[in-house]
Amino acid sequence: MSTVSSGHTHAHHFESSQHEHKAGIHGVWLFLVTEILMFSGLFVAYAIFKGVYPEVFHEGHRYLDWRLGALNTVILLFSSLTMALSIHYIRVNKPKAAMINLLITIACGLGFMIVKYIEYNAKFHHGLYPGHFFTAHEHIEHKNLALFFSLYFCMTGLHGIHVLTGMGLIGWVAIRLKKGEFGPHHYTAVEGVGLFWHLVDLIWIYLFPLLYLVS
Amino acid sequence: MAHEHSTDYLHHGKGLWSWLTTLDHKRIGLMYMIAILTFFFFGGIFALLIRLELMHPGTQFMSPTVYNQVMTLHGTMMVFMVIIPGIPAFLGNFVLPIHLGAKDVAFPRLNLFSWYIFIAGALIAASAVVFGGVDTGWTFYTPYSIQTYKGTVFMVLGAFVMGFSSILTGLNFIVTVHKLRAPGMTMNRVPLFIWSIYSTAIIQVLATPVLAITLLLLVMERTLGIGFFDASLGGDPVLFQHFFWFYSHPAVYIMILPAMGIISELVVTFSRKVVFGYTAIAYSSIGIAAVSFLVWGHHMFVSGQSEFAGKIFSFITMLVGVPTAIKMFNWVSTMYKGSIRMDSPMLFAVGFMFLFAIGGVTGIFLATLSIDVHLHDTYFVVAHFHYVMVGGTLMALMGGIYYWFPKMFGKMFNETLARITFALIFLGFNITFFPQFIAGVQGMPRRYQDYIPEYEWLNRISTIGSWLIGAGFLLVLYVLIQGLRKGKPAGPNPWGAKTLEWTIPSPPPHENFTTTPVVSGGPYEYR
Amino acid sequence: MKYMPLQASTFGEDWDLVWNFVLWSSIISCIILIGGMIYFIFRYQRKTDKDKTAYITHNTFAEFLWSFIPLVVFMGIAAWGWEVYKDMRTFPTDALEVNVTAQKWAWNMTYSNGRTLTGKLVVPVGKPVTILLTSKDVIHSFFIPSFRVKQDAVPGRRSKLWFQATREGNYHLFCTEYCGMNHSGMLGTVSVVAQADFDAFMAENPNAEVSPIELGKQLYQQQACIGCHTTDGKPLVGPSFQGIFGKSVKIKGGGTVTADENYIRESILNPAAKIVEGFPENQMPVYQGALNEDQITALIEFIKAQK
Amino acid sequence: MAHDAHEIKGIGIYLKVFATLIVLTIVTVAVAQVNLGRLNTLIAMLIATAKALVVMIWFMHMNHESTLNRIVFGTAFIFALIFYGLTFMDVDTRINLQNLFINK
Repeated sequence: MSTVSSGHTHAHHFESSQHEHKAGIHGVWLFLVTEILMFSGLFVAYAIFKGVYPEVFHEGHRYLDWRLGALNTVILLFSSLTMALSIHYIRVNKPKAAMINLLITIACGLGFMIVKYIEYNAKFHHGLYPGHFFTAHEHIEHKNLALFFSLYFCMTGLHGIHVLTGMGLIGWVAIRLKKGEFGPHHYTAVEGVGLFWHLVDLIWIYLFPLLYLVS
Repeated sequence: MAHEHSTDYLHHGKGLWSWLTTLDHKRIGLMYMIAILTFFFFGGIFALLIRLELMHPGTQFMSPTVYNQVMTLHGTMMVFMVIIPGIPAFLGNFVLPIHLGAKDVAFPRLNLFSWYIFIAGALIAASAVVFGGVDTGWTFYTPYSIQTYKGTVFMVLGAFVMGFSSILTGLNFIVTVHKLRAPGMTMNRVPLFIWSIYSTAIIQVLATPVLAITLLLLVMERTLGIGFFDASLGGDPVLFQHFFWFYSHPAVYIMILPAMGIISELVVTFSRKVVFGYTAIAYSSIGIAAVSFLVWGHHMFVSGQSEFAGKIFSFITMLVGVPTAIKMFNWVSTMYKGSIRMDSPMLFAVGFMFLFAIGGVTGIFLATLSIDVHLHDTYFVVAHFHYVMVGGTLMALMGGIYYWFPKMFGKMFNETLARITFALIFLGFNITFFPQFIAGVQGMPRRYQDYIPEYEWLNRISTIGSWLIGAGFLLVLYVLIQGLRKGKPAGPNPWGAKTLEWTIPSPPPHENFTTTPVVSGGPYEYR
Repeated sequence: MKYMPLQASTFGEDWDLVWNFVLWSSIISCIILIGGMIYFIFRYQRKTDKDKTAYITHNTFAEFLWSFIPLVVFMGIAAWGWEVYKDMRTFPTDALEVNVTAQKWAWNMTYSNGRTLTGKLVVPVGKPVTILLTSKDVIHSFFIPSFRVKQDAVPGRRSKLWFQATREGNYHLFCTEYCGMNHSGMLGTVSVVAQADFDAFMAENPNAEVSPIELGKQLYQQQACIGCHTTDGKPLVGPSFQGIFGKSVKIKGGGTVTADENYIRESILNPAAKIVEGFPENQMPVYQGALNEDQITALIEFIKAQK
Repeated sequence: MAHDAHEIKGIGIYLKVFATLIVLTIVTVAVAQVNLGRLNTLIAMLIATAKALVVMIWFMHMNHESTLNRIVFGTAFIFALIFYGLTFMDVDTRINLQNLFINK
């Protein structure tokens, strides 16, 4: 078995580590494609139901606090910046600066999840649960409001799972960085995780106006 | 490391553990083979049971409750566990890197991981039987799937997990085709099997994620009652059908495209002639893959979809017929002025073309709006997709297994018996499924445990045919095992084929090629 | 050979024309393809292992022909299919309207005068009929082979189809969308009768005095109770009605209950409340709002009478 | 053995990109406070797309990425649009939508 690629050697079926890097990043892009199509299902459901029940969506968005949404947008955008910076620092061989930026990224992810937690809590407090746990039937104007919150929880929930996954992956590359496994010419994993993190940001960029702003 | 190059992949590492942890694409391919043949065995048993129950009207030995579960298990197993992974994950894994002149797929660990995901998904799906059963049919239409047995959740989760195996295999193959071709192996020199697997992989990567989210939403629908597909909560059951068929129609091409690739290889090798219209066959694969995403609505002509949508979908569906026709005509043209030998793989290839022609033209019936109104969800549809899936994909899979068997194991099977298996399967298939076209035209709906007496004679013929198919596949098993145990040494190139896998010993060495091959011409240069 | 079901609606003729065109063009193309293939197999059989073969890589003109000709034929078929389909979907304004509600596992027809029927549709010959479809529980599909019509009945949605019968007689009505256990038993009859007979049918007074037990029996059949509950003691999907009244039964999740009027009423209105041990859940539709008080009473009387 | 076809520049570009994104976020929030009817959705989506493009080009280095990867990533959006487009085509053309949804 000569396929184990530790340190800076490349697996036996590649010509060079550059070849391996290109194949790896290509694989990550393809993976991002699958992520986008997976989320597309939710976006299509959103668009179709918004077409059928515009008034429900109008009522639903009033229950969401756009300030918290905007705060989360800024947090995620900032984490995207630090993620990009950490790759930059690895490439100019400044592992310490890269490490700090990775840790800030994780912290931002954590901050995002805390804000999400506060938001979810407020919804639950009003009985605005997803699906048949929805209990706020007395106060609402439109009977299918539960549908909006099902969409809200599915979309932000799946996105939240991706944020958590991203945090885990960043933690993993941070540990490998500490072990000195990355250098200016060997940073495929960090770049791949970075692409994933930017995609998570990208999806939020659409979720924010769709859920919090559009009326 | 010199000693490693001298052993073939079967003897490179010993014991079960060396197989379970292998990163060798050839071994992973064989592991898929074992899993898939096992599932195929069970799926086949279910099929025979279904036919036996339907031999006469009324209940024979399966109550409606049991019948519906057996019918569902047959469908889900055959679709998600046999036909979708069948050719790409098994033969694709074995052949694709060698065809490209590569030592392995791009991500060997991911490849092994995909196999484990596949097995895990299959086990979760199978556990549905224990946890309350599942009787939705393989389509999981809402709202029935929301209301029926609890086992549905496990089956849906199993299909969800197996979907990831499919996605990752497709991703792996795309990167391999893009990045690991041998020097000189340009895209217009790769064998046609690669083109078909490549097109399949594109569909797997683009469509399967939508299946994932659809099934996830279905699970949420059952556990949380999110209401997207439940009319009583304001949702739309027809929307589920859009979601489901956005994946499942392209999935039909995940099933048939790899089969077409195998047929291209077989026809060329056994006609000993350069392929006719390489470019047309190659690009028609990509064409089918692309158009397959635009036609899903033809499953929904009577579902409450709008007339306008039905019209658009009907016209686009007809477009799929064109690249398919191109392939058929080009294969027949390849045989023109060839030097044809009807060895068992070629018999299956010819059988494929015969059955796929019928399967294909009946697809045109179903794509025609007004005709489909009558034929939708009748036995005509059942016969049509069995002609394509069994008559197409399984015939090609059998041809592929016989064709690459000497390469996989270095041994030859009993040719006479192999030809008999073809005769049994081909005859049995036609006897089983042709009457179903007539039953369908006469209006017999599908998924019926019982039927009115008018249809009895057709069903009786059909059931008798199914026994022939069953006998044929049992004989296949015998031929393969006998070949493994007592087969004569095959030599590196028993069929006189031209593609790269036949330039290396049988069975191939662990690293495929001791020196990376350099390619200087097309794949089928018979001059 | 008589392989097609009788054509008994105005769509039959046009439909069969398209069908025959597609059928014969399919047969011809299959003969060309398969025939050519079989001819080549024999004509170009391998003679020696050193046979030389022609080196023909492609022929642009031939390939253009066999892509372009199928394309034209396919588009023509699609256009023709659409023309016939358009007639099927263009609804006449003077049609007789019948509301059809599907449920597990029965077809309920309601006429404009309130007349209801289960499993049987009576329509006049030579007059357009529009069927307005919906479903109580899951998706079903309304299919009359002899009329060449089919449409899904979707819960929470209304869909429709129309036809004009051309021959008197009885025709099959199938459910073609898988709907669970008794899917294959969800059959019906379409009875096409002369206008005069139809008028007489409509004039019959369905609300004539009948005894509660008799009414209960009718409901037992119309509301599809009969699909799951026998009266001969054999359990099916649900318990048999024979001798059930007054009996003490074990229920799921522990405990027993006496099958008295109240229990039966509850089980009709909200079947999930107390399921008898050994029977599946979620099989019976909820009848809350579907039956009035008289009807429930009649059903209870009917069950009482099954000793 | 440098993987990177592009030379490494300073971090200035990243900071500029971040500033742009923040400005666009403020704009989209501000526009949402004004009721413009159907235009609101359109503008919000346009701004979101602009932000997405900025992230893709500079954070995800699309500007230095190979053509192949650009095609691959673009394909995802094309097929997501097909998914939406054809589903919407059906729902939008169902006659009297109001009547179809009984629960509305």
